[in-house]
Amino acid sequence: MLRIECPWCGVRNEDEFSYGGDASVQRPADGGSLDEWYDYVYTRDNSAGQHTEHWQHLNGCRAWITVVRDTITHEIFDTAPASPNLPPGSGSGKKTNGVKS
Amino acid sequence: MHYSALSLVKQALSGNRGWTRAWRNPEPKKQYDVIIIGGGGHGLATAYYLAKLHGITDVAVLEKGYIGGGNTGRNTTIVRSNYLLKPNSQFYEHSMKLWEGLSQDLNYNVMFSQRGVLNLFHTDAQRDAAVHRGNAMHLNGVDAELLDLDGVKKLMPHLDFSRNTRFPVIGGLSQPRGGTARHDAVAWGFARAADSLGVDIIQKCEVTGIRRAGDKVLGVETSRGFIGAGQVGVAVAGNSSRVFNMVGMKLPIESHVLQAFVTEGIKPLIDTVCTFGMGHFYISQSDKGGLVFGGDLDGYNSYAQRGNLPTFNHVVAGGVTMMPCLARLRILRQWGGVMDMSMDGTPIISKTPIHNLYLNGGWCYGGFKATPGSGWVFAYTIAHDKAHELNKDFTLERFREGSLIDEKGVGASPNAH
Amino acid sequence: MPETQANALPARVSPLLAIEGDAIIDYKNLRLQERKSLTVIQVLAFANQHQAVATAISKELGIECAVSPGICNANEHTQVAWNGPNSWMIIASDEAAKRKSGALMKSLQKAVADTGAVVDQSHGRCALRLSGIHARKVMAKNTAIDLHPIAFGPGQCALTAVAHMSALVIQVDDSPSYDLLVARSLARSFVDAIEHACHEFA
Amino acid sequence: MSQKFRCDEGGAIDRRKPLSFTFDGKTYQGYEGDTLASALLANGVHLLGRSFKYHRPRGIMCAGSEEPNAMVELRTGARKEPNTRATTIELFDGLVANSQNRWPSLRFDVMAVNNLFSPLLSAGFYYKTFMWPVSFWTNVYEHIIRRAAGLGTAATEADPDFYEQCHEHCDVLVVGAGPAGLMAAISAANYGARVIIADEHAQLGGSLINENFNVDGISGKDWAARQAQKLAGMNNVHILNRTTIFGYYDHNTIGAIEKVSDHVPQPAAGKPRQRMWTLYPKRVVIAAGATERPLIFGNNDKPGVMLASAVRTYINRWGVKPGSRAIVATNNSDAYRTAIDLHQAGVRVVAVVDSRMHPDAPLAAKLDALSIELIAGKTIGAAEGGQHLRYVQLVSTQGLTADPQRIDCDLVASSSGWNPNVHLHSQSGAKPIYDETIASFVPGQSRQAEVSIGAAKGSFELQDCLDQGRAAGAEAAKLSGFKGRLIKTASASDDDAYSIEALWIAPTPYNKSYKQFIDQQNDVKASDIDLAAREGYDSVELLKRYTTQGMATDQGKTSNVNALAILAAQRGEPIPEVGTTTFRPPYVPVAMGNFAGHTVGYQFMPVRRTAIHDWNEKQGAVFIEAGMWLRARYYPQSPEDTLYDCYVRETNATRSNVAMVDVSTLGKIDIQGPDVAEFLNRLYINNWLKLPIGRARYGIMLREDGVVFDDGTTTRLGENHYFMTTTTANAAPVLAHMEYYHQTAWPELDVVFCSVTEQWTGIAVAGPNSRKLLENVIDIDLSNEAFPFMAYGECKMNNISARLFRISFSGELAYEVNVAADYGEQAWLELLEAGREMGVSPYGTEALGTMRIEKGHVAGSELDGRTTALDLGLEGMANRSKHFIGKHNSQRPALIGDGRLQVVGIKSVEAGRNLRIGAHLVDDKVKLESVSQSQGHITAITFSPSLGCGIALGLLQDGASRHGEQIDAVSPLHDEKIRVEICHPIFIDPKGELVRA
Repeated sequence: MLRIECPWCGVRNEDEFSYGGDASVQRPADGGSLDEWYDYVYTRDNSAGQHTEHWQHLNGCRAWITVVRDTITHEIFDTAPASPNLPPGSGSGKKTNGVKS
Repeated sequence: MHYSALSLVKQALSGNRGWTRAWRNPEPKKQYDVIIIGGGGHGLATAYYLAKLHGITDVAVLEKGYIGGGNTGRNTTIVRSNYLLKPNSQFYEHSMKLWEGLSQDLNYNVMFSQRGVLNLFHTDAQRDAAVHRGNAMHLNGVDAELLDLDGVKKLMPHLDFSRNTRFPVIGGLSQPRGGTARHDAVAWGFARAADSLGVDIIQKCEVTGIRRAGDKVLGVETSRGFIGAGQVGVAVAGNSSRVFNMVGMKLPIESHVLQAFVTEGIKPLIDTVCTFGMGHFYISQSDKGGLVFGGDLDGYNSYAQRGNLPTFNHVVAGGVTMMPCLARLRILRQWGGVMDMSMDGTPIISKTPIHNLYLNGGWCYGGFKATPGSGWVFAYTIAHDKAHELNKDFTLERFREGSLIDEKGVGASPNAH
Repeated sequence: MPETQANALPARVSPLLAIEGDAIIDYKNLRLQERKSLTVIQVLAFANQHQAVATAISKELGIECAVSPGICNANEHTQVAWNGPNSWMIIASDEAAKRKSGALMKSLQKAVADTGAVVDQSHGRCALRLSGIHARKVMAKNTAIDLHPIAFGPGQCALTAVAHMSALVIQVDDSPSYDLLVARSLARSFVDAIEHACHEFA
Repeated sequence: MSQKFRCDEGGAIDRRKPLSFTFDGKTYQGYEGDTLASALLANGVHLLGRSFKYHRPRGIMCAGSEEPNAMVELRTGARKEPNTRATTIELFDGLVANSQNRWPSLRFDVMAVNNLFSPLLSAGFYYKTFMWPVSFWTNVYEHIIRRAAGLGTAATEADPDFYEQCHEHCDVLVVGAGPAGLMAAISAANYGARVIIADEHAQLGGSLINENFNVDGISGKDWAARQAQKLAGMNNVHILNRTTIFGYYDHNTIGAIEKVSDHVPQPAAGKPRQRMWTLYPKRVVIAAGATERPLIFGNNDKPGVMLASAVRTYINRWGVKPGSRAIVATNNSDAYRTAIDLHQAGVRVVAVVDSRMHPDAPLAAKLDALSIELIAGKTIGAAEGGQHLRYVQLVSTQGLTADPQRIDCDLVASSSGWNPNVHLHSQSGAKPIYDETIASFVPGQSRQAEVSIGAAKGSFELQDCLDQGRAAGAEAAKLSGFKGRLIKTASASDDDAYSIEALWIAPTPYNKSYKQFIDQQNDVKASDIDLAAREGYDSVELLKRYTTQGMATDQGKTSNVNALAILAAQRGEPIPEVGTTTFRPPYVPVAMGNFAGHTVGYQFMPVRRTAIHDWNEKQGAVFIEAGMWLRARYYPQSPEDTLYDCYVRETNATRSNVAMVDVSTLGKIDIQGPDVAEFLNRLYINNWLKLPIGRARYGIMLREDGVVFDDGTTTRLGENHYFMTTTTANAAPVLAHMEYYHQTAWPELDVVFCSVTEQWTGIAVAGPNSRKLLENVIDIDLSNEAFPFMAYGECKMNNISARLFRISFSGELAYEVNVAADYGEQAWLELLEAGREMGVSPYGTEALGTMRIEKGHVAGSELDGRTTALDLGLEGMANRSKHFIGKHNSQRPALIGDGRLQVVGIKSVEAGRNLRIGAHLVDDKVKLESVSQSQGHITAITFSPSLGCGIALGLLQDGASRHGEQIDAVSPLHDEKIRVEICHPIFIDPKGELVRA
């Protein structure tokens, strides 16, 4: 069970969240080339190891968050709000799952 | 050594001392015509068909662990060709036909069991979708039968047929020629057959790099040194991105975990493969008596060959809802495989921008049933340096062009395929 | 608004109509009841107006509107629950809603003005109260969050999954009592699940 | 009552509470506190079942959940549980158990003939044969194999009991309540930590109950009882007895199964049969003990051959003598205690056979004092007997120097050393490592917040276990942030140092070939492992898969390390080189019901109901599933009314008069803020910057890949206030999609939005008389001038505030009324009343569907996730001069090229023949039975009452340019072929005059 820390709600089970995939992809500007749009929609680093990804706290506060997780061990290094414009929560950025450092 | 009832008796009489290695354990040579990276079912099948059909026998299959140790040995062993879209339908049907003679072809009993695959439906809309699919199957030369409630009851008498369930069954779409096979035996059978044609199967040999000159591959760096190659085929589904990273390429693929489960062995209870239309759940009974089942992906990028509880719970809830007597049966083992999830749910068997490097991946969770077909078309593609009619649509380019093969219609979201 | 017109409104019909009587569960140490006819208002702050909205709500209701997550301040008739990074849920009994000139919506809209949005959810949520010595055990069967007194107490709230459905959980007192707000359309399925978890305490 | 093998005293059983039970139809007596296994042994019953492959007689080998052999079918009827270990079944009065995998009887089993053919049934034999003739595999061979496989038989009725799930958080979870676990729990709790201690038995104490120990001057059993009492009195401790920790998952999440009701005939009212706990501890202390390995010798599967520790447990825990003439065979010091306990229980111990040349002197002295013979440097080469052990042949471990020595006995207590239970440690992601000194695997480097202590760590001495528990409990509490003082130590007395010299397999007497079983449940023999290695299946994983070693229901608890050692010997490599297979959850098999919990059957998924649901139900409406909603599909007016009768009637009523439909299930999103128009502009393909207040607009959303995602209307309610509707199915995805883009891609847009789907009941009033009806109840001017098509206004319906939209899905003059949901039913009734004289009637989704097909409105079956706006004829709405989601990707060559499936109308040209959804469109040269190319398919059908014929929508290659063409619609599944004509998808009022009337 992934235990993901929502920056506002605290640590919650993975089934409260929905997955939004790789957060490192950059959405091209309007008028970007088809190659850029192809890359944005389709190709992924799919990294084995550290992976920056989006999750939505769907069954909680509904905020989208950015999670840095190891795709092999599932260790979570950091979680933060995806939007720069939402007021901060109380507990962002801490590592709180049971993985030993 | 030829396997037969006779050889079995002969060996039994001499204390089973005469059996020899099923495949050799060779040292890697310095150079091969073709190197296949990945000693799973697909890689071994590719090597076998290269040798058997295309006369290319100077082939090495490189496996970082032991053969069949990836998804070949971790799936729920279902074989079917009940697809909606033509490229899939015709490819998987070709694979099905290869399955039908595989044990004899390989002289290895892969225990291919055509017990049928039954997809239940619960609403008119699902029935309509089943009719759409079933008709597509017929038009592509695949067998399909539409079953009413009585037809379903005959195949699966212990389902919950009461009205007091959230989604009562109203019928099913069956592919009688579908079924299961003994997954490990498929890898072993192909390995033994390929080996007997001269293919080198090299286990514990991890590819750590790909040496190239411009857009041509020269060979592979491995944990056992550099091995040169004329052509390199990659069949490492679950890890395709990692291998293509070695040549600086990003793929339209993500790796996700799919869990599988088996119960304790019991006397025959389920005589077909059955899927629950309203939950992600599919089940069959192995020849050993265990009920083998699975469900949906865990839903996030993962290379961990293990799964988590929420999906486990959800899968089982679907199973017990479909077939309430399952509640008292005990789960023996839970495991996970790493799926190459392509962005449209369909495999990629294709040439790549690098001249002599070929990709066979993106299998999502459909890889096992494709094993012989996949090896067959991949061998063709490598031998002729061009796609066969059956895999001409399974290109890398289709994503850029928009010619997607999206059975589920969920778009470029691999966790939804 | 004239009283006569308000009186002429038809009675509100709760989604749990089919459940008769006052309490849904009424065991010795466990009680589940619907809180009927509440006013429920969701307030959302526009960009960078988070503090301004909280201040406006506090001032308007005379209850501190917390900007920290997981806090629900209340007086006798009204609860102000944190409802997300830029959102609060105000839950008021009819008396409270009426005392505010019969239209809490309007007064809040006026108070919040163009710093945020005020959205009526009174009919969109079903409110339940689960209370009694066994209430925490019943909750533990339906939600994964830690409701141990060390971790969660009166005046705290959480947005979480309860019985696999999204809910706002507010602890009211340490008897313990919990207020649960769920989507109206799911009310009966939700109650079925909670009732199931209660049976062993009958 | 005859419990011939019950000791006169002792054991943790209640002799005042005799219990009666039956096994294979025969009635026996036992006591409360017994397991089925201990009670059967007390009655002298040793033969419990037949083995998997060879159908050899099998008895009881162990005393716990590691048992490979003693499996029965417990209970009968719908509660039957096959393959249940007799060693874990708590006895209750009236218990019924039966042996399995035998026919016609346990004593005489026909399939035992397999034993004679065993050379043919060597590892992997089935891969080498059964291939000819081809058809025989499915029809003959496999049929036989399947019937022979499996052990017990499952119940086929629904499980009458229920299961539930529960969550709990804590600071410290202690796994196992033996000496180490008890100390750890008390120690941690003493620091103030929240502690959960779980143990699979009813009674806490573990080995303290199984063994004859003394702690702090009292018996181990009494000491354990005191500690248990102490724990029960601490309010920061939760004792979970009868609870097995089965899985160690990511992020320190632990799965556990509590057997709430398995020790009673059936669960008490309101109680589950079992309960699954998901535990969230900050730290885990694994004190799960160790599992003994059996010695590997010929016929080591005979009933009467047991683990040395199991023999002690039967004596000490249950007061049962497992035999009357015993041999103890060992390679280590531990089994000596078995000899002593047997002796004290009055069982004749013929000898202790120690494979080591130089056994520990103090132990030798202890045996000497009891006059028990010690035979060093020998071991058992083979056991003999029929259905029970009769004698053993001792052989030298130092080479075959002399003839085997025959010793008569009816009990062998064997020990090949101990395996720490590293399963949970391994499941947590850590790798166990091999420890030469105890010849076993021990926990390695921790990967999660766990520590193993006591026997689970490879410390087999009691004092060590107590000390490690004390320290580990304190450490775990400290790491969880607690401060406190260490509890005082507990002192064990009379404990021997553990020593072992590995002996992995015994030489066989006379160099004869015996079956030396490794995995007794799967009938895997030492020779199978040799064979597999010779054939190249020589990695541990290949070995496991080829021989099935360790894959039975005991997951190889007693056999895996033995197998590994034999493989290592075969390969000529040290054991650590060979490695272990991965330990997978669950630790013990767990009933599926636990994972499902209460979300099964009708509770499998929640039901969503609209405010008009009850009224619909009272009207006898037939419902249809839509998302999780139940929607009224049609309203029969008499029992004879068919679906067809109803939707034709309801459609006619709408088209000719006025009718009402509940549309509450559409998604509704309230959007506010200064940047809403720009936000909508990016979400939809069409333009939103100039929508006036009080007007609605229909819009199309694409996915980022350019395919159509959803459609609906959005209305501008105020300057910065908009109201969006979505399809029923996509309500949740659209909201999440909007949140995603707002929070990740466009945070600069100042908008807020939330779902108000639940707040509003939506009622569509449609038909030429809809205006007339509404004018009876609504307080605003509804004239075409004041309230034109796509207008919006707030109004009152009698006293109920309402939002009124002039939008239409049916193609008729129509309005949609939204009222707050608690007034939904009232509003519905008032509208019915307002139209009563006009003859208003309700209509359901089927009539709704008919009218949308007549109007060519695309819906779910055309928006199949593969179609583009161009395919659906909606590309004209797109404003490509602005940015919107999916804009660029929708222009990829294959999405705008030839051959696309495009939406078309379809009419049958064969009178009286109905079209079928899912039929494919093929050209007329095609025979049904031949492989062909589908050019498209039918997505929706209806009988159009307005046109008086069957019509359909479909997707056809290049369909937009093929109107007027004739083609065949075929359904090979139904052996059906109908000639159809392709036409424009809008069948009625193509200019849309009616909606503007």
